[in-house]
Amino acid sequence: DILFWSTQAKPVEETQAMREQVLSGFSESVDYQASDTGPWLTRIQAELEAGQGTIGLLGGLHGDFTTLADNLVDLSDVDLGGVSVNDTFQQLGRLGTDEQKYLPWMQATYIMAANRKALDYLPEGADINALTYDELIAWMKTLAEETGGPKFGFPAGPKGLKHRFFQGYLYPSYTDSMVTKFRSAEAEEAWNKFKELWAYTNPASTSFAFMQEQLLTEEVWVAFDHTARLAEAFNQRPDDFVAFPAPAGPTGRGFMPVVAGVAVPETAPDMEKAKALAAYMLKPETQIATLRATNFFPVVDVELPDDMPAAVRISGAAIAAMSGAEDANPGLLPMGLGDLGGKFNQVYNDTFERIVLAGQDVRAVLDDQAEALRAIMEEAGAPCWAPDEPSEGACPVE
Amino acid sequence: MEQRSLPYLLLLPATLFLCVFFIYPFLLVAWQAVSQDGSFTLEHFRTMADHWKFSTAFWNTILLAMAVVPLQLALALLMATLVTRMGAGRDVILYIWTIPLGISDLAAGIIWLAIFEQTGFLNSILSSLGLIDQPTTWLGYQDKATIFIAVVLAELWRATAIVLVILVAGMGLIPKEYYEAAEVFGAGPWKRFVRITLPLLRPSIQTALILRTILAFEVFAVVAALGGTNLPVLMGETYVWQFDLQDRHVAAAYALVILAISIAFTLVFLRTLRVPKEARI
Amino acid sequence: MAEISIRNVAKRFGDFTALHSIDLTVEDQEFMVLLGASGCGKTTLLRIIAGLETPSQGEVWIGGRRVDHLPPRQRGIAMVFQNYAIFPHLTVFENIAFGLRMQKLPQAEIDRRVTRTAELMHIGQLLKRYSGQLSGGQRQRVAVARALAMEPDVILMDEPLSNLDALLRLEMRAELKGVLAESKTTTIYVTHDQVEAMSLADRIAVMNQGRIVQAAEPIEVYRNPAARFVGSFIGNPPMNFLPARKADNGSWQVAGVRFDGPQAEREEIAFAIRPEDLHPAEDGLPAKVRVVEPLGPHVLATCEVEGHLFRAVLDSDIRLRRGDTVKLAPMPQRIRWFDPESEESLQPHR
Amino acid sequence: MAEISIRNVAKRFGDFTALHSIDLTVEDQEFMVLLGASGCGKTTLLRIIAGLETPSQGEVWIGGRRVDHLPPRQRGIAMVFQNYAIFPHLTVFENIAFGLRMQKLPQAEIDRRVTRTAELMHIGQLLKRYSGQLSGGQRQRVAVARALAMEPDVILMDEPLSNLDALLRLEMRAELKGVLAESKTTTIYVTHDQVEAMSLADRIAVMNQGRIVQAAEPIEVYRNPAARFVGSFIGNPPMNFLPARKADNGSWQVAGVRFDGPQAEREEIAFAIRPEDLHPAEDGLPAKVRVVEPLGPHVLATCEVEGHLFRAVLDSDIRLRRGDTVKLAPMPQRIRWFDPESEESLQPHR
Amino acid sequence: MTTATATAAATAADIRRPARLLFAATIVLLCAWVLAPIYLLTVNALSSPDQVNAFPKSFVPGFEMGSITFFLQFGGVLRALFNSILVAGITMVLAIGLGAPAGYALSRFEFRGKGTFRIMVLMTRAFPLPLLALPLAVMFIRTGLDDTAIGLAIVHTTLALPFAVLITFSLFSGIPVELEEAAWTLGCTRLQAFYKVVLPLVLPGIAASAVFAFVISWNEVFAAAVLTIENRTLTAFLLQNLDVSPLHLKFAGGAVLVVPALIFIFAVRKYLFAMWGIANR
Ligand SMILES: Nc1ncnc2c1ncn2[C@@H]1O[C@H](COP(=O)(O)OP(=O)(O)OP(=O)(O)O)[C@@H](O)[C@H]1O
Ligand SMILES: Nc1ncnc2c1ncn2[C@@H]1O[C@H](COP(=O)(O)OP(=O)(O)OP(=O)(O)O)[C@@H](O)[C@H]1O
Ligand SMILES: [Mg+2]
Ligand SMILES: [Mg+2]
Repeated sequence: DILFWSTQAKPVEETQAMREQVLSGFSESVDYQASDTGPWLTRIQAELEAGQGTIGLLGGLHGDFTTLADNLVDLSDVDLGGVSVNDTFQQLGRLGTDEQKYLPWMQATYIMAANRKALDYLPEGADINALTYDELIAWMKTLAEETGGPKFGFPAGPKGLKHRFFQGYLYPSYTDSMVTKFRSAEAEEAWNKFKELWAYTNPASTSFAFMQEQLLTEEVWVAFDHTARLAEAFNQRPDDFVAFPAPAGPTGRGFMPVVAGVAVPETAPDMEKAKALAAYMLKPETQIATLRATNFFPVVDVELPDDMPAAVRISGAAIAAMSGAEDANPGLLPMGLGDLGGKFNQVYNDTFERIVLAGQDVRAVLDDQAEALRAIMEEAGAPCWAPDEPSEGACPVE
Repeated sequence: MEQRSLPYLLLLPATLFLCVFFIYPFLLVAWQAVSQDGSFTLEHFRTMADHWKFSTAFWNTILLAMAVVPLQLALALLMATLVTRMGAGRDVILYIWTIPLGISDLAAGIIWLAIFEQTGFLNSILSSLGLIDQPTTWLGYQDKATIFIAVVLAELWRATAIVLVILVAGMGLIPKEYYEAAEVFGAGPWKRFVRITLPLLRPSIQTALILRTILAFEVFAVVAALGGTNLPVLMGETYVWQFDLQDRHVAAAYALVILAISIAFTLVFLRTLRVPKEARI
Repeated sequence: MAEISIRNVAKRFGDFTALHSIDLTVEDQEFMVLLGASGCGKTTLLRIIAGLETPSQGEVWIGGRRVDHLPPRQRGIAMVFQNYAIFPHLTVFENIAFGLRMQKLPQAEIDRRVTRTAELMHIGQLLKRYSGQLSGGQRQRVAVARALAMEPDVILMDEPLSNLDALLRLEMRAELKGVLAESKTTTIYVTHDQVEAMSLADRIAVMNQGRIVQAAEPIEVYRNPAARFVGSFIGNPPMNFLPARKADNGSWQVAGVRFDGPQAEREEIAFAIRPEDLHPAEDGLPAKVRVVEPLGPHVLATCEVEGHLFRAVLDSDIRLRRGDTVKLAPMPQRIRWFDPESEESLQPHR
Repeated sequence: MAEISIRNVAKRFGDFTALHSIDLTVEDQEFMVLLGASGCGKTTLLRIIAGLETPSQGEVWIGGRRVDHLPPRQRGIAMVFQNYAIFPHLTVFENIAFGLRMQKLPQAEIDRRVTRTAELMHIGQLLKRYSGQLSGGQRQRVAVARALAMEPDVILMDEPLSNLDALLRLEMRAELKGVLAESKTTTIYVTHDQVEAMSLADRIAVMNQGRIVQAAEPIEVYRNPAARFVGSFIGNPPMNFLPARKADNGSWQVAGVRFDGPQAEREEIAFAIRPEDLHPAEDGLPAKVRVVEPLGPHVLATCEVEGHLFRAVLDSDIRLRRGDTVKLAPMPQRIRWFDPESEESLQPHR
Repeated sequence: MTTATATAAATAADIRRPARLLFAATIVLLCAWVLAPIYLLTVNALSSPDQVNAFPKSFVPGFEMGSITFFLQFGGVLRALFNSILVAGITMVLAIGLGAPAGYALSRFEFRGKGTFRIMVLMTRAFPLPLLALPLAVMFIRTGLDDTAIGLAIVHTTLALPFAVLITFSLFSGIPVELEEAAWTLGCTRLQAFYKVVLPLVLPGIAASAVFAFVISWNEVFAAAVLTIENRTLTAFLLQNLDVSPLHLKFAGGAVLVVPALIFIFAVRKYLFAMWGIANR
C-alpha cells in the first residue's frame, strides 16, 4: 500500500472517485486519504519530525507545500515517460529552489456561473463572455431590485477561497498588480467597486464555501468560484446553468490559475513506489480520469475526449474564453513566500473583512495592511511575480 | 495509616497518564508560545493581541459562553426536574432528551445550518405558512444578532444533554426524605427546588458548569458553520493561526489564552459552589 | 380548631396491605399516642395524614376540611420524621428556621422562635453546626425543634425521643407536653415507650397489623385491654395469659385454681393477669421459676405455669431461685378474661 | 480471645473535644453496655474501636493486638450503626449476607446463617424487600441481623433496639443475650434504655461529656454510683439529691431530719436517695406534692423538699393529691453521700 | 389516583389539572425541540439530491436511499465502524478506569494537592487538542503507538478524562460515607466496599460518564485523522470532510454518523437509569 495523503478531492464523492476511478489503475494498491489542511499538515509535520512515516505521496495545492519545502524529495529524476508538463507550473513546483519539490498534478481556475434565469436581466448590450466589473455590478443591481433580493454569490466563508479573487482577479483587473500597487489609488477604486458589488451580494456569503450549493438551491443566481466548486451545479442541471469568464476591469481581465501538485516527503517508506505513483498521476489517462473525478484540469498536454461530464464541458469553454480573451491578464500564484503564504493570503482577507464587512475607511485600511504586506514580503525576500514586474530582491509594496 | 497515601495512590494512574499524554506535549506547545528560536519572548502574545480580530474573538467567545451556559443550566434543570417528577415513560423521555449527546458538533452545525439557511427549513416553514414570500436571510454578515442567536440555539440544542445527564444522575442521589421534610414544612414545588434541590445538587451543578464553560470557550464547529467569518471566536482563530497562517507560536499563544480564561472561570465556580465538608450528605 | 378525622383509610403497597380500613378521630388539642408493634403501620398512617403518602382508599379530614387532595404544606401540620430528615446542607439554626422562612416570618420572630425551641430541646449551643457534626440524639432533637418552631395546628411525631437517654427523655417529655398543651396543638405521637405513652397521652391508639385495636385513655388501655393483643402488647413485661376451663357455678378453673369469671358459652376462655398484680400467697397459681432478673427495686421472675410462660414482678425482698416453685396469687379485681377466638375482652366487671 | 482495651484515647473535632482520655477494658466475652447522655461521645467511641474514626491520641487493643493502625475489616468486629446504614441497592437477604459473602462462605452456609439471624430478628418474611420498603424498626432489625450473621469476635451495637416496641424489644433483648453468650462474643452495646442496660450488661460503663465516670456491674452502678452524675443519670426517675449540713456526732442534718453519714471535712455534702427507696413514715422528710403520675402499679410523686425537686415512687394504694405534704422516710441502707465539689461518692457503708 | 410509585403519588396531589397540563405540554415541547432537527436530518438523508436542494423544503422524506447507500457502499466501512467502536470502547474503559478512582479520591479525602490536580485535569479539556496533536503524533510515531486503536484511544481519553473525573466526583459526593463504613466493618477492603456498595449506587452516573467518553471518542475527527491511517475510525474514514461535501451527502453522512451513536446511547439507556426503582437509604 502506498499512502496518498492529500488536501484535494475532499468532498466524499470526489474522494471516492479518486479511489475507484483514478488510482485503481495503478499497479500497486493506493490508499487515498483526503483531509483538511489541519490534520494534513499536522500528520506530515509529525512524520517529518519523528523521522519516519507512512505517507508515500503528498497531494496538495501550491500553497500547501510551501512550508514543507525542506523536507521534500527532489523529483526531477522521475521518468514522466515523455508527457510534456506545463512549464509555468513546473517552475512553480521548484518552490524557489533548484529542485523539483513537487510535480504539478492538476490545475483549476476561478470562473463565473449563472442561472439562466439571470440572463434575462443582463444590462443592455452586455456580452456575457466579455463582462466588465461595471456591467456585472449593474446586472446584479437590476437582479437584486427585480427579484427582491441580492442574487450574487461570493465564497467568503471560512473555507471559501476568497483571497484568490482579490489576488488574482480584482487587483490585476484594476491595478495590473498583486503586491506592488497594493495601496495605490487604483486599488482604492477596486475596493470601492467591490463594495458596490457587495451591496448586491447575498449577505450570507460570509458562510459560503462551495457556491454550487447556493446555485442549486437558487439562493444565488450568479456566482464566482473555483471550477471544482461549481461542478456539481453544472453536472446536476447542465441546462439551467451557464459558465462565463470573470469580468474585466480597467487593466484587463485578471485571472489566476490554481495548481495542485504531488510531492514525496523524505520520510516516505518506499521512495521508488512513491515516485512511480507520482509519475502515474501525470499520465494522460490518469489526468483525464482525474478531471472526471475532481473537475481539476490536466497539467499535461492531452486531447480531451468528447464524453466529459457537463461541468468539464461548460467550465472548459468558459476557461477558454477567459484565457483567450483579448484583454486577458493572467497572474500567477504567489511564489517564494515559504511558510508565509498563509499570512500573505490573510492580508487580503483581512483587507476584505475590514473594508467590506466592517465598513472601515478604505484608505486607512489599505495603508495599514500594506505595512503588513511589506513586512511579509521583506521577511520572505520573495521577488515579484506576474502580473507584477519582476523585481530585484523582495517585491516592493509601493 | 493507609488513609494518608490512599488518595495519592488513587490519583496516581490518572496523573501519570496525564503527565505523559498531556502535560509533556502541553509544555512543548506552551513553550512555543513564549519562545522564538529557543529564547524567551512575549512577541507572540503581542502579535496576537495586536491583531485586529483578537478582541472581537475574545469578547465573542466570552459573550457566547455567558449566554449559552446559563441558559443550558436553566434548561437542563427544568428538564431534569420534569424527568424526576415523571411516572411511566420517564426512560423514553430521558432518552429522547439525551439524543443530542450523540451528535458531533460537526453534524450539529450541518443540521442547524440547514435550518437557518436562506433556503433552509425555517424559511420553508415561514413561507409555507405564508408569513414571508421571499426567503429571509438570517445569517448574513449584517445580521450579527441573528447569527449570535442561531449559534446560541444550536449550542443549546447540541450540548444541553450533557448538563442534563449530569444533573439527572445527581438528582437521583438526593434522598427523597429531604423533599418530604421540606414539603411538610411548607415548601411548595418552587421552594423545594430552590432550597433543597439546588443546594444538594451543588456538586453536580458545579461539575456541569465547569465542563460546559470550558467547552463553551472552545466552541468552533457550530460557530463556523452558522456564522462563517462573521463571528470570530478564539478557537477559530487558533485554527487559523495554526493551519492557515502556519504560525504555531501565535496559535499556542491563543491556546494559552483559552486555557487561562477557562481556568479563571473554573476557579470562580470551584470557589462559589464549594460545599463545605461538614455540609455534605 | 384542628380535629383530625381519619375515615376508612387503607393503604396497600403492591400486594401488601399496610393499613386496613382505619377509622380514628383525634379531638382538637388532644394528645393522641400511637402504639403498636414494629411494622404495624404507624409511620404509614402518619405519612398519610401528612400527605406524604396517598391512601388507597378513605378520607382524611383536618379541622373540618377534607385534605386528602391537598399537598402537605397546605394541611397546617408539622412532622418529626422517624429518621429525622435533617437537611445536611443547612446549619441547625437554618434547619429549625426552615418552616418559618417558608412562612416568610420576620427575621426577629424567626430568631426568637428558633432560640426558644432550641433551648427547649437543649441544643442551643449547637445552632451553628451541620447535621454531619451532630450525634444521633442531637439530630433527633433538631428534628423535634424544627417541628415545634412551626407552632402548627397539628403536629405529628414519629418516635421523636427514641434516641435520647432516659433522663433527657424524661425532661423532653415534660417540656413537650407543656409546650404542646400551652399552644393548643393537636398531637399524634408515635412511640414504643409505654411509660412515655402513659404519661403523655390523653388517649392511646393501639395498632396491630394495620388495624386500630383500641383507642382509649391510658389507664383504660392498661387496665381494660379491649383485646388480648392490647394486653399482651402493653405493659412491660406484658400481661400473662392462661387457659381457663369452665367449671361449675359460672366459675373457671385455671391451673388447678378456681376463679369467678364471666358468663360465656365457651368451654375454654383465656384468663389474664398483669405480672405486677401478683403476690406470693398460699392459694396462688403454682409457678416454676426459670429466670430471675433484678430490675432495681423489683425482680422480674420469668416462670412457667402448666407449661405456659408466666411472668411476675415481685418485690426484690422476696428471695427466689431458679427451679423454685412459688404460689402466685392474682389480685381478684385485676383479673381479665378474653374470648379465645375473637380475642376480644369478656368484661364481667363492668 | 477478644479482649478490648482502650488506652488513653481522646478525640477532637476541630476545637471540640468529643472524648477526653478514655481508659476502658472489656473482658473477653464480656457484655459491656455504654450509657450516657445524648452527645456524650458513645458513638464516637464505638467508631474509634471499629476503626472508622482515628483517635487524636491513645491506643486501641483488641485480642492482644494493637489495632489503631488496622482498617476496620482486620479488626474482627461487626457493628450496628445508630442509623442502620442498610444498603439501599440490596435486598434484606443480600444485606444480611453481605459480610458472609466477603468471607467467601459457601452459599449453603450463607443461606443458613441469613435465615437463622433473620428469624431471630423476626424479619424472615422480609428477605426479598429493599430498605425503602421497610419500616424504621424493620430496618434496624436488618442492621442487627447483618452484624450477628458475621459471628464476629467483637460486636459493637449503637442503640440497636431503639426503634422497636417494648414487646419486641424484650424478646430481641433476650435473644441477643442468648446468641451472643452462646457464640462467646465480646460486646459493646450502646443504649439509653436503662432496663435494657441492667438486664443485658455484665458491666455498665457510664459516660459523661467525653469521660467514663464509672464502669461496674449493673447493680453496683445502680446502688453505689461512683459519682453524683451516675446517680442522677441512672434510674428512672433518677436519684434525689438534697444538701446535708454537718451536725454533731458525725451525723448530718437534711431538711430538718438527722441521718448518720460519712466522716468528711466539709460543712455541707450531698445526701442522695432513690425515689423507690422512700416510704411514707412519721419521721420522714417533709415533701410537698406537686404532681402525681400513675405508672401502672405505682405512682410517681414529684414533690418539693425545702425547695429542691424530690421524686418518690410509691405504691399506688397510697392516696396523694397535689398540695399535700407527706413525710417520706428513706431506707437507711440505701442512703448515699456525695462530695459537693468533686461530686464523687463518699462511701461510709463499705 | 392510580399512579404507581410512591413519589409520583406523593407529588400527585401537587400537580392539579392546569399544572398537569402545563407539565405535559412542557415535556412535549421539549421533546419536539430535541427531535425536530433530528427529524429534519433524517428527512434529508432519505431524500434525493433534488429534494434536498428544493425550496420550500419538503418536510416528509422522499425515501430515496441513494445518499445513504453511497456511504454504506464505501469499501471498508465495516472495518472503520469496528475501529470506531473499538477505539471508543477503549476510551470508555480508560477514562472510567483512570477517572473514577480520581473522582473518588477527590470526593472522599482532604489532601494537599487536591486543587492542583483538579486544575490539571481541567486543563486537558481547556487546551485545544489540535495543537497537542503534533507533539503527540511525533511521540506515537516514535513509540509505535501510531495508527493503533489504543494510541488513538489514549488521545481520546485525555479528552474524556476530565468528564469522568468530575462527574464521578460529584456522584460520589452524593453517597453517604456511612454505607461505605458499614461495608468496611463487614469485611470489605476499601476497594471491595467501593465496587460492592458505592459503584452500584452510582452506576447510572458512571454509565453517563461512560457514554460521554464513548461519544467524545466517536465524534472526534482531528486526532483520528492525524493518528490513524490503516485503522481509520468511521469519522475519519468517511466523514471528516463532510462540511465540504454536497448538501445531500452532508445530511446522509450526518445521519450515518449519528445513528450508531444513538443506538449506543439507547443500548446503555437502561444502565443510565437502572437504579431508579430503588429508593435511597
Ligand atoms: N464531625 C463532628 N464535628 C464536630 N463535632 C462532632 C462531630 N461528630 C460528633 N460531634 C460531637 O461530638 C459529640 C459526641 O458525639 P457522639 O455521636 O459520639 O454522641 P453520642 O454519645 O453517640 O450521642 P447520641 O446518644 O445522641 O447518639 C457530640 O456532642 C457531637 O455533637
Ligand atoms: N414502600 C413500601 N413497600 C412495601 N411495603 C412497605 C413500604 N413501606 C412500608 N411497608 C411495610 O408496611 C408496613 C408498615 O410500615 P410502617 O413504616 O408504617 O411501620 P411502623 O409501624 O412505622 O413500624 P416501626 O415502628 O418499625 O417504624 C411494614 O411492614 C413495612 O414493611
Ligand atoms: Mg415507623
Ligand atoms: Mg450516638
